[in-house]
Amino acid sequence: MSNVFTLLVAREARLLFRRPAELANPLVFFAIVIALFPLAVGPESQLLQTLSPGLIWVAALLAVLLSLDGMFRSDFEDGSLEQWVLSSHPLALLVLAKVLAHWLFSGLALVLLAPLLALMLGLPGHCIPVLLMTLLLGTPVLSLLGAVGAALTVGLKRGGLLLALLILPLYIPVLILGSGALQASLQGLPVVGYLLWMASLAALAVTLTPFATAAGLAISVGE
Amino acid sequence: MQGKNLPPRIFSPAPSPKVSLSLNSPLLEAVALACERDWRMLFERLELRLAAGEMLQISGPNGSGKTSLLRLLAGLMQPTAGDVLLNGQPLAKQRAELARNLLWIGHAAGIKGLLTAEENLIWLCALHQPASRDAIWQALEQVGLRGFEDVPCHTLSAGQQRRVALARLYLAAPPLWILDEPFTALDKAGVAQLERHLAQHCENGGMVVLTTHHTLANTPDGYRELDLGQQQP
Amino acid sequence: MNWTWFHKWGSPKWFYQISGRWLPWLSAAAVLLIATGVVWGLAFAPPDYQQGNSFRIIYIHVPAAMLAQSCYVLLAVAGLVGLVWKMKIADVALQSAAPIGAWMTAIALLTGAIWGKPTWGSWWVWDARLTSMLILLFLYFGVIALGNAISNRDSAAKACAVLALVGVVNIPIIKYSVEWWNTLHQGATFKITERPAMPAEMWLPLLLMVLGFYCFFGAVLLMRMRLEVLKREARASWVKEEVAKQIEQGGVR
Amino acid sequence: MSFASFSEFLAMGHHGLYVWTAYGISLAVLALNVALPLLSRRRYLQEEARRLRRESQK
Repeated sequence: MSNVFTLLVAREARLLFRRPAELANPLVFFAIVIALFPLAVGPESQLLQTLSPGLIWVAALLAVLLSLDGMFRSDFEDGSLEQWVLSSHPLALLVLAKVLAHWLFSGLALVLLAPLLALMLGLPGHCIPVLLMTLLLGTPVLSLLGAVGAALTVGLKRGGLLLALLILPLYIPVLILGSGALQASLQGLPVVGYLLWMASLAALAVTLTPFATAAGLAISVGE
Repeated sequence: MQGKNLPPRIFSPAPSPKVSLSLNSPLLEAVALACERDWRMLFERLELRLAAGEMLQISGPNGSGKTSLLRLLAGLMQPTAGDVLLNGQPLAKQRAELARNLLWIGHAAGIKGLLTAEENLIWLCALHQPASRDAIWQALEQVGLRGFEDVPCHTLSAGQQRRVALARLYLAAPPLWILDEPFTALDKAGVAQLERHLAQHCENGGMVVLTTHHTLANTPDGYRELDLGQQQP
Repeated sequence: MNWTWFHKWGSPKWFYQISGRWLPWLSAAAVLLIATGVVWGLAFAPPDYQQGNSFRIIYIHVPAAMLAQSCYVLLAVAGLVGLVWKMKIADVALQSAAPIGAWMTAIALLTGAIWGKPTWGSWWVWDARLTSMLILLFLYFGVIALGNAISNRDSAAKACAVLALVGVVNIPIIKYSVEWWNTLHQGATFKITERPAMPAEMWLPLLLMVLGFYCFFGAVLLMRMRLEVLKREARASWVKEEVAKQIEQGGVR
Repeated sequence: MSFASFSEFLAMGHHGLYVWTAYGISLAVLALNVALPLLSRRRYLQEEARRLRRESQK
């Protein structure tokens, strides 16, 4: 069983590396959105620093959302999902492997790119570890929750916008906790409470969402 | 008298001596099956039984519900009414049992264009029935893909890609095969070879349910045809 | 006896007959309770010593907000029943209840905003309760949009059920995180609902209104569900008879 | 009765506009919620009646 898990992660990795553009697109999107904000609100560094926690998190949220639309689409179109559903392995396990692979290669890149953009927005250096920690705990939740929406909309012609509608409200706790932690660290307040909450959200998402995603995939395949 | 009302059924099969066998212990059964798509009833009160050694060809015009019926039988879709039974038990309650018995190749066969033929098969085997690397190479050779094992599938022709999917039939395979249009894109030799292989699988006690538009030249004893076009209420 | 068959085809008819008997009583109770509550709340309840007469808006706001929240729970429960026991009537309930819940959320938001103008001095304040309500409205929109986007109605019902279940697990998390966010940012000090020790002549009309709104919800839900059952079971003979009878009685042409 | 006169009741102590719009909009929405299913039921029955007539003519 764990064999299938590792095989699937490896297979997804192979697929992503053979089409690297799909990996790069959300990252470029992330950078562009961050660059748009100073242009919109003005280059004043004090203002940007105050806004930066929120800006980074909103941009990260949108970038993850953008990468999610295609998560199951090619698997749906080429019939792979039918094979998953009919396999004797639990669908939730396959889903978890898929999301893990997706996060490892798109979410993690986002986490690594974020400090650079944060420094450009004027976030002081002592906040960078907190930024990394919150993104490390938060982006998996975004991927896992987004997978539920992606599974439910995979069979629809124009699922992308609908996916955003379904999933963005569910992202709100992560957004609040993530940017809240950053703001706290900006003001020199303790952040451990936030991080613990985010960790428990991540644990909850890892245990529950794969089942919802699996149910969603079975519904979309059975349509 | 009858000729006036009913069109003559040219391809209706002669009653086979093995019919009694199918009454004994059908592996797969459909009871009063109905399928509705987009407010249109495709078929209703459909009954069928499939036991060891039988091959069922489902025919009918486009949109008559051939693929839907296959998907119902494979448990991918839920029927509007009626039940699909596996060994006499409802399908929905025995996913693991179904996975052991069923090999499904849909219209889209689950082959990734970015992966090589070998990588594709290794994954599909890991997902369903484990197979060794040697066995996979042998199967690829049998479907005439020797030398194409490590070429990305999107560079192969449509017929060759279909052959990659069909190579699963040459590996240690479960008894029940459900194939949606397996002959699509195959050349003449490929069609003949696949027909022989399917017939042989049935002679060995396997079961095949398939849809295809062409008339099979090589059929096993337990061959039957189900015409969904004539099944309309 | 095959019980799946019983569930699939047996329940709708039973539901249709029973609900036909309940509907008049529920409607009458809703009209009576809401009318009494409105008159009592508007004319007889004493004004609030801090907010004056604008507090009378809570007689609409609070019942609508309560209903909006419990309606989402109902969606999730119906979804669970539909997914686990394959009860078709639960699918119908899920998809019929979602628009009503969205309307109730809209009422709660609107009345909250109108109440906010004289109390806070602006139409919209990012108060924890109102913000949660806004998010709840988005969640309702998601369920409705997903249900409309999927053409196969069985799949649509199942997909909505999964979404509602994910949503209902999320709602407490959203609620607490929004409350936390609100206390961190020192939002509005007035809360529309938190008030110490309301006298009986203030909360009795509120109780009537809450009950009235629930009856109203039940009646509208039954109306929607009965129509949906007629549409879905159009092939069944009892539905054909019922539709013919309704056409004759209503003089529909 | 917490108001001395009808005009005071309408004025709601300077908050009349807010109170009455809130109640007005809410009752309108409630009425809409009742009307929508009734209308769609009527439309459905009309469709069915037309279909039945079409079929009986055949």
